[in-house]
Amino acid sequence: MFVRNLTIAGALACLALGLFFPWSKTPIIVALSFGVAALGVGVMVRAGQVSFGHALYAMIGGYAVAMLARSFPGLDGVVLVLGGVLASTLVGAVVGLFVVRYRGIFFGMLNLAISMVLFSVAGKMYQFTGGTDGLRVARPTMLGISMDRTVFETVLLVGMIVAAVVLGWLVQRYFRSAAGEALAGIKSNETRLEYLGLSARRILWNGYLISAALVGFSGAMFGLIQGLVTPDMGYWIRSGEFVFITILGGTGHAIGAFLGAAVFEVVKLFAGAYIPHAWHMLLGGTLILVIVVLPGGIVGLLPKPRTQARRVAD
Amino acid sequence: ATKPAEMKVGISTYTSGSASVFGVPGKEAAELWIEQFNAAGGLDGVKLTPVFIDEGMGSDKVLTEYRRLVQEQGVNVMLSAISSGNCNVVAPVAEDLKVLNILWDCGTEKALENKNYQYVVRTQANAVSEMVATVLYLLKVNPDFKTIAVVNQDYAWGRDSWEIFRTTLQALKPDVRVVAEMFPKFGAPDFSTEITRLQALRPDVILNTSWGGDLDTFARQASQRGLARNSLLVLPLLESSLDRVGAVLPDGVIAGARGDHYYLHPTYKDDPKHQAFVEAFQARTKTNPIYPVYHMVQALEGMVAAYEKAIADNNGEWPEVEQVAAAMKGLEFRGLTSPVRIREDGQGLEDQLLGTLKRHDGETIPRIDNVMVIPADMVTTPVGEVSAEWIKTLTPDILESERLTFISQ
Amino acid sequence: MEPIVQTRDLCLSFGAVVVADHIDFELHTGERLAVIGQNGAGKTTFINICTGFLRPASGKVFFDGTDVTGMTPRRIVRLGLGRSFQLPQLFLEHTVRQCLEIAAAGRSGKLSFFTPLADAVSAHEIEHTLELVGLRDRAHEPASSLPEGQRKLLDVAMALMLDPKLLIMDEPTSGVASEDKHGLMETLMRALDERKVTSWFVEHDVDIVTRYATRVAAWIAGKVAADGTPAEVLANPQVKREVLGEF
Amino acid sequence: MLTLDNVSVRLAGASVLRGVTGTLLAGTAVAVVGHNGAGKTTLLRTIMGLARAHEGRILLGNDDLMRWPAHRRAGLGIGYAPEERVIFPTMTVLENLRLPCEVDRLPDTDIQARLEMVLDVVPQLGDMLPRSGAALSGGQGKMVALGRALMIGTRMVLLDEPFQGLAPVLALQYAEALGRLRQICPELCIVITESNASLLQDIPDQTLVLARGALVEGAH
Amino acid sequence: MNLDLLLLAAADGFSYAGLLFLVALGLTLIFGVQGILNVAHGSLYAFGGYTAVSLTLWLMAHTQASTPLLFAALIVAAIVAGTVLGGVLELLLRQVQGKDPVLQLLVTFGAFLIFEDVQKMLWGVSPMSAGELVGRLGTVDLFGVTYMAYQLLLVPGIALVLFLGVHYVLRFTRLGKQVVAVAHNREVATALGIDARKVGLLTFVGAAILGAFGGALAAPTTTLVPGIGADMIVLSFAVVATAGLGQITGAFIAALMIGLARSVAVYMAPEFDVAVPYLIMVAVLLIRPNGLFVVAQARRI
Ligand SMILES: Nc1ncnc2c1ncn2[C@@H]1O[C@H](COP(=O)(O)OP(=O)(O)OP(=O)(O)O)[C@@H](O)[C@H]1O
Ligand SMILES: Nc1ncnc2c1ncn2[C@@H]1O[C@H](COP(=O)(O)OP(=O)(O)OP(=O)(O)O)[C@@H](O)[C@H]1O
Ligand SMILES: CC(C)C[C@H](N)C(=O)O
Ligand SMILES: [Mg+2]
Ligand SMILES: [Mg+2]
Repeated sequence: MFVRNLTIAGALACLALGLFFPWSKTPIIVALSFGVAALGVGVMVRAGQVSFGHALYAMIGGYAVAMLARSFPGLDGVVLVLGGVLASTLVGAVVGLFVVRYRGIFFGMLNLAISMVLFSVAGKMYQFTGGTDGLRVARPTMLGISMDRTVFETVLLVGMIVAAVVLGWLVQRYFRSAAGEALAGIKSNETRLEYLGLSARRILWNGYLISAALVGFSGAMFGLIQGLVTPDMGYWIRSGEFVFITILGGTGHAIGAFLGAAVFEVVKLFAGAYIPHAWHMLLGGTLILVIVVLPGGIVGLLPKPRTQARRVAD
Repeated sequence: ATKPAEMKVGISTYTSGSASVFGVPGKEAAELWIEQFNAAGGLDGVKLTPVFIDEGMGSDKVLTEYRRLVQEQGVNVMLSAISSGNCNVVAPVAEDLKVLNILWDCGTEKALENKNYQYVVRTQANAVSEMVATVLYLLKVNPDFKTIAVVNQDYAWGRDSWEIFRTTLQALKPDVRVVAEMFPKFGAPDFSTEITRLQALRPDVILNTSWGGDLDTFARQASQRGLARNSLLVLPLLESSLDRVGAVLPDGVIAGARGDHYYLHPTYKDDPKHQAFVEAFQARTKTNPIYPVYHMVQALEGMVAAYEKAIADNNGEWPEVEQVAAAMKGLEFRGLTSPVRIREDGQGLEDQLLGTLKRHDGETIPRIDNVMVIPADMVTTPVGEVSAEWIKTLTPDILESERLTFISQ
Repeated sequence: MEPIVQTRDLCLSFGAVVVADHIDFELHTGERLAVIGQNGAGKTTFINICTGFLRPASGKVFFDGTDVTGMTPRRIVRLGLGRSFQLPQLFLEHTVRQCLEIAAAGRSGKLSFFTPLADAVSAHEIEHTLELVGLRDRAHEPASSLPEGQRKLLDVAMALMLDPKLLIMDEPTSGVASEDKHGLMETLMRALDERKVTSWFVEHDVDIVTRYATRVAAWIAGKVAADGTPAEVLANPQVKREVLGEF
Repeated sequence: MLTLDNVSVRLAGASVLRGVTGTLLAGTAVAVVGHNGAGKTTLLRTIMGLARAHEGRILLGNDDLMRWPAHRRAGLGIGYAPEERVIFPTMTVLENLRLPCEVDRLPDTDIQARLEMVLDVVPQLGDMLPRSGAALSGGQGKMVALGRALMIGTRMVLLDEPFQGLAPVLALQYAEALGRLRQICPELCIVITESNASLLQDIPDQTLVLARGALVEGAH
Repeated sequence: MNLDLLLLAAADGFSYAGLLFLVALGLTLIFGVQGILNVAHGSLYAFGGYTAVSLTLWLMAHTQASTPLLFAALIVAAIVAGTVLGGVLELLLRQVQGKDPVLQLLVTFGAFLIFEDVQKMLWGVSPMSAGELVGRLGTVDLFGVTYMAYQLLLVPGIALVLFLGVHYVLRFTRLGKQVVAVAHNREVATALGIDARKVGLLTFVGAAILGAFGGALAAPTTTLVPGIGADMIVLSFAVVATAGLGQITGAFIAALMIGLARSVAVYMAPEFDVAVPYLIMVAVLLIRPNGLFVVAQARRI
């Protein structure tokens, strides 16, 4: 209930802000796309696995959009985004087969390594990827309508808000579903899963697909609004930021990702305005503070639903 | 339009990262020039305020910041960018946002060629003029070399400039063999392995069009390891690093300045306007001006000239940005060195200065000597043509042209 | 009738410790086997091998007629095996109820991605099992908050949710208060009989063995030293000496 | 020697020891029996300071152990042989044995002396000394762990499930070693945990039975 | 590519591997003892480098700067940077002791972000370098190719010495044995009278100094710019993961593999020189899921 109101309030706030301060549309869309990415990373964190390479999927989503737009001019924006999601999901499916065999540090490191491979290849394959300069994404039509900048941005904003809400809701459903709870089971006891006749790897792989798709979507949207995709989208620092947002928001509830993203953006804006050369510092400080004082992340502060009754020492 | 109280000018340059050694002087030049200009009454009474963007943050952050300046701060003239990568990125966006964007330093010809933008112009030459000129000079001073290797930065400029250089060479001296093409990443901190490979290959000529910290590092490591002993180094952007690395470089290295910019320019070193600015700059920064300084001034002079023309055409009224953009085309103005003309396609025509390092008695820093100033029209793709094609039409007899003459200091 | 579990010449050792020493063993449907033996004799390890958690160095394992040697536990479980553990294996971050729900949901092999867990399983069935192991009043507490004894019960209950053909329990009553032990075994065994589940449990407590087992096997240093009716085995001199420690 | 006064321990929310009270006398062998998970290991870990008691006191002689940080307690003459042996694989058996004394900065002569004593108690160690700690069977590991505990444990040694995983023959040797130990150091207080009391046969003078973390009066 | 080209590549590979190893060594030590993957280790590399440059420049300005003095400056720089940052990190990590390793890792990530800005504040954002020492040590010719003695001999030499040194310390000194004990089993080590906390702090600072020394050694040959730390840390992650976490010899081998592979790549497949280390890591982990030098053991149930 509380969460629902919070969601509605948040969505409206984004919309209002975007309409009254047109320049803020882009930042808001970017923030939301980071939220969606964190949502994806959060899926892995539910299983106790932290990926330091998920920005890879944002990069793939983005480049897919850019390359499609380049090789098939006139392709509709919606199609491009779908293309981006598809691409990242496919890569996720393949990479997933391999990484779900690893846990903990190795899971994190492997994702990191794979993302670094693609990051550096993207930076080198000048002919295909535009190298470190990246690729431009010309503004596409949306649902067949070609529009000028301001309209386009508004459409994207609305689309992004809706997408964020829907995805958040779906992911929350997933967290509470059998598959989702089993996923969380990987964190506490894989042996038991095996002895329930369930394949931990299979469950984790499904989760991995979902997270790749989500992050891919965020990348695709990021590419569209920026009109530019660069390898930096896949650099490990970006992955780190995603994890950062995830932990900041907490994985107790899907909305955490967006709360995290909001705080992240606010901190960044604040720092940018008042201590421009120390925004990393502020971010780092916030992260450490959150970890020390509320390990459950921001959602830890939300009123608890019944099923998560506090633990009692017998 | 109504005349504003002050006019913000957005300027993107490198103020962080390895390229900042190149970008910061540009920034200082802008500040100095604008101070002087405002002191002298400003633009039809309007004072200019520069707002800087750091290209060192990477393209997508630059873009975000660029949009913010235009959409939030309402800036409508942008000087951007140094990096060709960024130029390719901002040009279309400028067109989209309807702001006048002056490409103030970047080289890639692709940013403008056949794009017929309304709002985007370049107040200096492009990679084609710069590279063709370099080849001409190289062939003049060293007509018969057999092998060449290249070490360029891995981004638009490094790639495009090599592409042009290679095609030009093929047209003018087809028998040269390319023995290695290396593209270390932009801002690479160390070139040891590349240098080892070059030493193993011993090419007659080594081309390196990099700049900023990258060029410094390469020049330092190369001369420490005596790379110049077996190969002729051709560094078309050396002028911009000369004061920092000149001391370690041997005489004989071929140096360029992307345009005819050199504070010891044989024809302009005593020109009052040039001299005055050079002194002011030296006084302010304790360093000699390098060519980004000249490009910055050129961009600002061009912008102002265009505004004045537009105001005149607009019978005294403050012009719309479209009018200014229009005024830019066909504009003829002078920065600190040779005059520049902006063609109807927005591309500037700028002569090219190249020379060879030579120490004058007792100096630790060599000078650029045996200078040749190559006229822009000889080495620039005509309007509407595609550079890649045009270059192929060049023939060796261009080398015989009597317009190619050496001036020595 | 054919055995539900059968091993042929099973061997495994950890470094120098031989934990399974050429074991040929059969368990038949309907039996209630109690396994006794010293610590470290290899009882748990034998279970681990039979259930696919460990690979034997040599030898074969058959479950319900199929050769399951080297299969993953998951696939053997799918053939109708349930197992509880000496050290309870729980989803410590889930509530007691959720632990059982996950078990029930897993039974079908297909997990829904959308329906909430609670709606995906029969509430009545969960209630009934909670009742059976007396965890009803702690249903909504995280499993991590249970004392060792109740962890054991939950552990067994999760295995039970799969309604398996064979239920293997590794020391189901260790850690359970001695006064509750018998009550627990009573209900467990009744439940197993209702469901016609063959059972095999490791137990150190002799009177529980005598009371509830139809057959006893004594493990010593990786070998089945004695196998037969409780009376026979408990009377076996080697067993007396090395397992029960009587003279 | 060692007095436990209403010691209670809680681990990860589960209370593992509940008001354990008892006295362990010098020169006695005390068996702590109880099923898996009864709290035996935790009791020993609490004495060593590896688990924190949230109430109660532990007195060694008459100074309060709780005031000593875990790493200082070995220095007080308490040796500990953990349940899962933990012999450092990159060191030789000899190094493993000497380690606690070296950490305690004992002069080399004393170390030698103690080593002699330990070899008297556990002669099997003699020919293992140069071997790598990695190359030991479970049983041998137990032996080394015992030896290592004796090296530093001048007042008491805590042996956690020494017989677990020991083949009967090794178990016999181990029991004999304990017998010798009692002759050689009559003053030593030996604490042995075991989840299967019958294995101890006649070693202990006193038996504490733990069930669900609480002491049950009288042996079973 | 023919044999002597390979040798030439190897020569570059060694000096690169040397630096890589120093950083990875620190990283793997910390992991071995604290079980923490220290993301901020890259900052140590950067700070070591910058401190070295500042110190060198100062010496050049205020003394005759004899060669030994310049070399000493590198060591001092490493010790200063390592001790300060290492100390700060250790204090931060105390706050999350015993918490989920992921949280601990993120704390170091937070610290990394902070250090990035501190570095920019202290040394600015324009490139810095102090190549003096390299010039002093002169050049060596190999197959007619001129190398800087500093890169060809000194750096790999030092790396080798430190490798053997660390081995010796861990194997034969009392402190070393305590470190090993704590790394293998913190709890039992404590029971044997080892002050795991103190040992932890010492290793942490020691490891930090190693990381910083990597930076200090790199300073004379490379140009320092913001972000080198970030690039270095991922590389050394690759080394450490390839080797198997906590494996020192492993780290040494892995650093060599990666260093060589990378410089060979510059000859044969320049597009991939950056990707090569990670490709190697992925390949290795495919075959040995816990890295070259680690064997997994079954979980007890
Ligand atoms: N770190 C821990 N966190 C939570 N519970 C723990 C922890 N360590 C032990 N326990 C629980 O405390 C209880 C006592 O454990 P302990 O190891 O002392 O039993 P034990 O008598 O030694 O058993 P065993 O005979 O198997 O050695 C067990 O139920 C165990 O699950
Ligand atoms: N994964 C393992 N790695 C090494 N040794 C092991 C492993 N699992 C068990 N062991 C050893 O194998 C022997 C048999 O262990 P197991 O758990 O089967 O004994 P058990 O009969 O179940 O004893 P308990 O009655 O205490 O449960 C023991 O010595 C144990 O230490
Ligand atoms: C500094 C200049 C050489 C930059 C180069 N012209 C480019 O386009 O990036
Ligand atoms: Mg067992
Ligand atoms: Mg125990």
